[in-house]
Amino acid sequence: MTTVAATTIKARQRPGDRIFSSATLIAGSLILAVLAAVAIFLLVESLPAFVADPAEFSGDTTNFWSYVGPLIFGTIYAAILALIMAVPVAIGIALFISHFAPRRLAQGLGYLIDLLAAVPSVVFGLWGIGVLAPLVQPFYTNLVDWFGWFAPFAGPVSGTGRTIFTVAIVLAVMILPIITAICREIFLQTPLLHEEAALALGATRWEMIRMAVLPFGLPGIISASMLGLGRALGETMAVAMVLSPSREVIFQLLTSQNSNTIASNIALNFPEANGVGVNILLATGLMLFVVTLIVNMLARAIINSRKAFSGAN
Amino acid sequence: MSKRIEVNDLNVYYSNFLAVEGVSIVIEPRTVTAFIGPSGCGKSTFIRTLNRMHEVIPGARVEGEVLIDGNNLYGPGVDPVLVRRQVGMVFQRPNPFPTMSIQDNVLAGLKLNNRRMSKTDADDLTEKALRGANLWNEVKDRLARPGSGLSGGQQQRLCIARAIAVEPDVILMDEPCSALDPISTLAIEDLIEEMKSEYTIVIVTHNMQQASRVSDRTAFFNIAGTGKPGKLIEYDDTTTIFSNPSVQATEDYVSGRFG
Amino acid sequence: MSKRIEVNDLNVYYSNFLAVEGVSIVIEPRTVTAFIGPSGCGKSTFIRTLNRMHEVIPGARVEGEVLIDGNNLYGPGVDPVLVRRQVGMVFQRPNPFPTMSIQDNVLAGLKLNNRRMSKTDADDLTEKALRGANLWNEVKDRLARPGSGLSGGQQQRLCIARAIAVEPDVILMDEPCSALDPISTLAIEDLIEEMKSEYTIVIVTHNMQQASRVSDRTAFFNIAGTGKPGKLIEYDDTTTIFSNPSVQATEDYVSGRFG
Amino acid sequence: AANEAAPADDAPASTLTGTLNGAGASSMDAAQQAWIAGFQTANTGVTINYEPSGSGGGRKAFIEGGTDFAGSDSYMSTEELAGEFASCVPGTKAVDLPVYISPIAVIFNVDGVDELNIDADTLAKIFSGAITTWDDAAIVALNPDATLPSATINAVHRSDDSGTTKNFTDYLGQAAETVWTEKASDTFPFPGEGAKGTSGVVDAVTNGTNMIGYADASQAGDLSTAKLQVGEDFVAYTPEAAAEVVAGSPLVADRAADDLALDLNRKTTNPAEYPLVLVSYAIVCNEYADAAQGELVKAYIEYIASAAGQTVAKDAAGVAPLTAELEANVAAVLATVK
Amino acid sequence: MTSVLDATPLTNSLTAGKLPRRSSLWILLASWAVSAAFFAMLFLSGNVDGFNIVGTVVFGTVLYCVAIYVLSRLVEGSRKAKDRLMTALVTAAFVIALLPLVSIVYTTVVNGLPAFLTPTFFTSSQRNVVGAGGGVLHAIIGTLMVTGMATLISVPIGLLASIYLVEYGRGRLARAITFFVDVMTGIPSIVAGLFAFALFALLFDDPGIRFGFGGSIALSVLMIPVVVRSSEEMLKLVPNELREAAFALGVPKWLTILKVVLPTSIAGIVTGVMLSIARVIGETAPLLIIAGFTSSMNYDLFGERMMTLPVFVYTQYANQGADSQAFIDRAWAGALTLIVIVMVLNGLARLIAHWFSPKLGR
Ligand SMILES: Nc1ncnc2c1ncn2[C@@H]1O[C@H](COP(=O)(O)OP(=O)(O)OP(=O)(O)O)[C@@H](O)[C@H]1O
Ligand SMILES: Nc1ncnc2c1ncn2[C@@H]1O[C@H](COP(=O)(O)OP(=O)(O)OP(=O)(O)O)[C@@H](O)[C@H]1O
Ligand SMILES: [Mg+2]
Ligand SMILES: [Mg+2]
Repeated sequence: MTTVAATTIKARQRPGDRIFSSATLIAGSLILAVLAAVAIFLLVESLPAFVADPAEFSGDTTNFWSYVGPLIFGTIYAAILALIMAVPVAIGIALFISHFAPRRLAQGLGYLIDLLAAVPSVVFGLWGIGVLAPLVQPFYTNLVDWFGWFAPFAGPVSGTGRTIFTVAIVLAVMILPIITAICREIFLQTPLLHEEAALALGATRWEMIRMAVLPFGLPGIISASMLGLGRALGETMAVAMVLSPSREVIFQLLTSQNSNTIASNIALNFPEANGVGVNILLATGLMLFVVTLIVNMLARAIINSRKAFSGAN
Repeated sequence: MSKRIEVNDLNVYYSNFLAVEGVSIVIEPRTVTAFIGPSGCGKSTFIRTLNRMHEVIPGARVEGEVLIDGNNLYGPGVDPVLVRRQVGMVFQRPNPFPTMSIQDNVLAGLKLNNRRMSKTDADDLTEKALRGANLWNEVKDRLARPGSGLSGGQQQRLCIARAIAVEPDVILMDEPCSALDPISTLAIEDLIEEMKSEYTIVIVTHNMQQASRVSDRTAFFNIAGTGKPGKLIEYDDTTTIFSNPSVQATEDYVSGRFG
Repeated sequence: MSKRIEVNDLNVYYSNFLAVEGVSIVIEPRTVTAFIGPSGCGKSTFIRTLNRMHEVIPGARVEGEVLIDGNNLYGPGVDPVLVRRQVGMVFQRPNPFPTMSIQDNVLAGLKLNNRRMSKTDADDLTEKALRGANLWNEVKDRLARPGSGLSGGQQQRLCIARAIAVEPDVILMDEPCSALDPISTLAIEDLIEEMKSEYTIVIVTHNMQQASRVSDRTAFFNIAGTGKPGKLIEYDDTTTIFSNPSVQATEDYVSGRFG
Repeated sequence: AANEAAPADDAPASTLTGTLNGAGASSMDAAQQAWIAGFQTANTGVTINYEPSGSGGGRKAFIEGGTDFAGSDSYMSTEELAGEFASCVPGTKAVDLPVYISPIAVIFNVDGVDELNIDADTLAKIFSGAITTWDDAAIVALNPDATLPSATINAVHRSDDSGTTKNFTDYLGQAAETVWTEKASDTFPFPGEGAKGTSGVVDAVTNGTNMIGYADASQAGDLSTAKLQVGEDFVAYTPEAAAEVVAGSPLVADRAADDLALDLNRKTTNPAEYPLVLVSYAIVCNEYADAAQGELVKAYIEYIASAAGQTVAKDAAGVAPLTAELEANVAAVLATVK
Repeated sequence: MTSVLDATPLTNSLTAGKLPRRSSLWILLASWAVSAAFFAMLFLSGNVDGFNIVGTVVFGTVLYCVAIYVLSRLVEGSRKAKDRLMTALVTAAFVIALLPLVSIVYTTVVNGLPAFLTPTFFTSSQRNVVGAGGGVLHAIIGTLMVTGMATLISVPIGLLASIYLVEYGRGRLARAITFFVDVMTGIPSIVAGLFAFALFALLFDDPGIRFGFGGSIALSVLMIPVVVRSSEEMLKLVPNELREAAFALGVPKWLTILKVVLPTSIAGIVTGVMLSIARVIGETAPLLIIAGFTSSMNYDLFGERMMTLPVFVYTQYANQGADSQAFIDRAWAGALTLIVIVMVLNGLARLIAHWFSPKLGR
């Protein structure tokens, strides 16, 4: 008996486990490898840009940093504006679906919002030019007339409405479904226990959400926002089609002079680029990479600083 | 502060399923009342109707009336939020808010009404509630730590502290000790004993010994079979229920002396 | 089928935190052994080392040896999966698989391991396990329904059925009745009584009465204070532990007669 | 697909087979698709793909050997000509062959204004931002009969680099050299409203108010177009006027004789000519490394430069055909392509 | 409480201050009416052309939020008022999101239907089509093949990686992957295209390389992070007790993951996969660079240029011929097709998720 038992608990190697865990490890490493490959590709292609001849840069810029500076600014500006608009609305929608709408309705409503995710970015571009920009232009005129003293709303107003603010609206609509979908799943997972605890203390529905749902979902909300931000930072075609770009750092939201975004600038200039011009464009891509890296580091830092208070366990 | 609860012919539904039928019961102020009965007989369902937590579940509803000091909880225009302020609740599984510190957990209910509390007021209230829940000594050095870092028994007492911090009139407890070890259980039973002088307390328990130890009056619920509604079978002084019940089913159940 | 368990000088760690220290114990085949002790003394931690479930937690590890019929579970080259097939476990909270029907839950141990089985074999095995867990009559008409539709007590018995369906030698139960009502508790205690003839059973309980009702031998664990490791204080026949313990701490604890 | 069914028996017999890949100016796409359709119909064994990836991109791909020919809104630069051509026999070069002429229209959308006369200086001032309102004295002087609003001018330029911009700025730089001091470039040198692609500019002008912009005339659609001052007259763009200025332009100096790059005469004062035009080129090898591909390219470009090909492009893309003289020149060069 | 002694049920102390039922609905209608009146006056006074519906709804909704807050605050107190305000805002958020959705779908349908309904649209390619007519079959096939291949590549990799992160990964490698996956979400699509192009141009030593599979690779770069992120979040939500239950039955880890963890979280994972498909199926820039452009059918993912719907839409819009309306019609119809495809996929995915997801009792 003893010897039999000894063999029965001693490991025969378990190939399934080995294969599976190595597969997951390989998949994980593959992602790192792809990313490293993209990074190396960008880095190698970028190097000539840093030492490029001043004449290679169009306009008044004479070196890479003065060229890329306004682009970085524009990219972040547009993405942040989009995020500021999209995140509260997305949280609102997710809450509406998870905690306010009648349950039967909620499913269908979720599907409706997912529909937005199905709209290709070209269509967002077409819609932005053809529908949104003409629609908001009169409002811009009013804003500039009334609030022109406030720097971001200073004139002269754009005649077409194709400003960075419109771009931010388009981006916000684009990233809305991603953030909404993830927030929704997370809000639905809030432990009933904690929701009931809040209600039993005499909290109204909103107070219950503030006490139990939002804090519990915070890390998830940040993750979702990061996904959305990533998309907003990297969106190419819609921005290229909608924005009326220029080459400076411009804070005004409603004029036809707007800082361009990196991705859109690449799309606009790549087809005609040659020689070092291509390297310069790819170097701006590298900068976007670095920006994303930094933004994500900040987000991680925020999540980690609240780890002890996270809903886990 | 404590209040009298009077329930008249209450039917409780989950959508179309009648879970509890025709309960009428009067609970006097400053007493401890225990609900006992087999699983699924509707104890939890019923106790949750006493502070309108029942309706949190989609499709759930009641018929009949629950009067607290003569005011019908289910009257037209009654605000469930106000009801729940006056009737606190402690759940079976301790559920401190994991995202809050111990102190914030205690003050969670208070902060709802009283946004601007001075630091000293807040500290005083925290201490009072935690002392009331017999937890002060164990946590006084780590009020800023997350509440989820405590042991199960401590967490449960934290929840009690949180419930009494808002100074309700009635406290409902749904199997508050079932997840706890005997020492924590004892602590909570002692607590109930003390709180009795100020609050009306209703407790659901599976533990006959516990019911006989802590309660003044006991209500026995039973159910005829799955799918049938639960009913209040007998309601009397605890000593009577355990020594000399008038219904055979009650005697069968309590004489099992399980738990 | 049952086996003898021998633990020699076992230390159990969570990362660097020593949770249980220096336990040596011998559990005879075909007996029921109860672990009692205050919350946090390491009962759950210790019982989980008996089928290597402990190491599922990141950073957890043990020192010392656990012999099952003389084979060291923690010896080199031992496959924890095989260990767990021989040493089954039932948890405090019933946890049937929500994606599976009742029958699939019972057969989970086999099906999840890709074991092929004829339909009749499967049906026979299901019936046998469910009868063994005293659940057959209640669910025989709805084997294809989801397991999560059952009551708590039924779910717990379903988990027991699932555990015995793989025919282990030892069954570990960590507070299997704490979420259950007295009737379900009784059903499970009866079950333990029956299973004893075939299996070696180890049960953690907070309930002194339960320990004295079902177990042959009882181990009392205690802890000196928070942050200190739990220790095995006394291990003896159940009657001795409850009537005439040799250590003062044991007497203090069991004479509390809580629970 | 239904339209790609096997050729009917009575289809014109052609011995050509294979796949031809080209890339280049996106503005040429419409014309290319029409030519491709015509050529593929006649030669059912051939598939031609034209990728509208931009003139620069197209030239680069061709030079690197990625495609068999390029379509470009501007002829090859001297540096490009100096280098190697991967598709061609080593040591041989490629040539620029005009394939059509596209007038560039100055489009506008101003309330109450249907017709607009403009001269190069004023146009330059508008696009450089020196003139900012529609009722500026300079514009009023040119349009005494129009009721011009006192609104801000919103001048739209291409936000992407493009041959259209290069030709537009080249025109301004030559015809209004005192005002427009920037050199011709793919990138528009001044601030203002930018829009991506011809359709972007057209959309911006259509959807905005008090707008003006420049776009390939074929895309002007329903928008009003301005007349340019040439000599003493105001000339609207017409295919004939566009062809006329091309006919009057010399070849670029210092190039191989068979390179038909044109040095457009922007400063013309002949009112029969419309000087704001763009000439699109096909760029092909003199001698292909892969002779079979060379044969295909030759056949295809021959078709393009034929009268039939020119008509197809005119109908499908709205561009102006080459003059008969240019057609003949192209044919002559093609005859030497291998 | 002063009313404690007041035991007459008539004056129920628990009803203190409450707006009558349905009052919020009436207030909403009233706000819209006021706002409509305002805009109607503006319209009649001739200052603006056209009656502004969007303005009416937006302004009316804002008015409602203010009105309900003020009224509730006066009658019901500040907490209740805040609750009502937030309810109004959350609902408004939903409506706000519907506005662009409705606008986009409406625009696409209205503009897209003419060409969408032509008989050849789904049976033809653009080969040899000049001016109006032709179809998008080549682009539909291309999109399905390129995106399908991208899905085949990304979903296993992404899912396995997320399994690694949740079930196996500890320590530095896992942290690095988590972190860099986030960074990867920020790669602009055009850079992904350039990367894929550079990669294959180098591998095959062909500076003009164009093929569908390259497009799949470019899309995978964009897709993988979305799959990993969403799957990771969903896997994390599977309770540990289910894993432990399976381990305790002597089920090896890999089978536990395959048969317990994945089925339990399948609904969320499918949602994530759908999101990731939707994320890339509409990409234009990278496909233009590496999958190329053609008017003809091509069923071979590994050879020659392959058309895709977004590229089709973009080029039809950007490079219009003389009959520009035909091009614009086709562009919108292509967009409509793309949206319909994603909708159908989404519906299918939801069905799949429904079949596999946990059956909760009752
Ligand atoms: N959310 C729900 N929806 C539908 N039916 C429910 C719900 N919760 C409970 N029930 C049903 O209502 C009846 C009473 O359940 P309840 O939880 O009140 O019993 P209990 O006496 O508290 O049991 P236990 O002792 O197990 O806690 C049971 O038949 C149960 O199945
Ligand atoms: N996952 C874990 N990581 C770190 N420490 C743990 C973990 N689980 C338990 N501990 C600690 O180990 C000690 C023993 O815990 P254990 O859960 O074994 O106690 P127990 O006797 O089962 O208590 P209870 O009766 O409350 O179930 C406690 O101090 C506890 O805080
Ligand atoms: Mg209950
Ligand atoms: Mg335990």
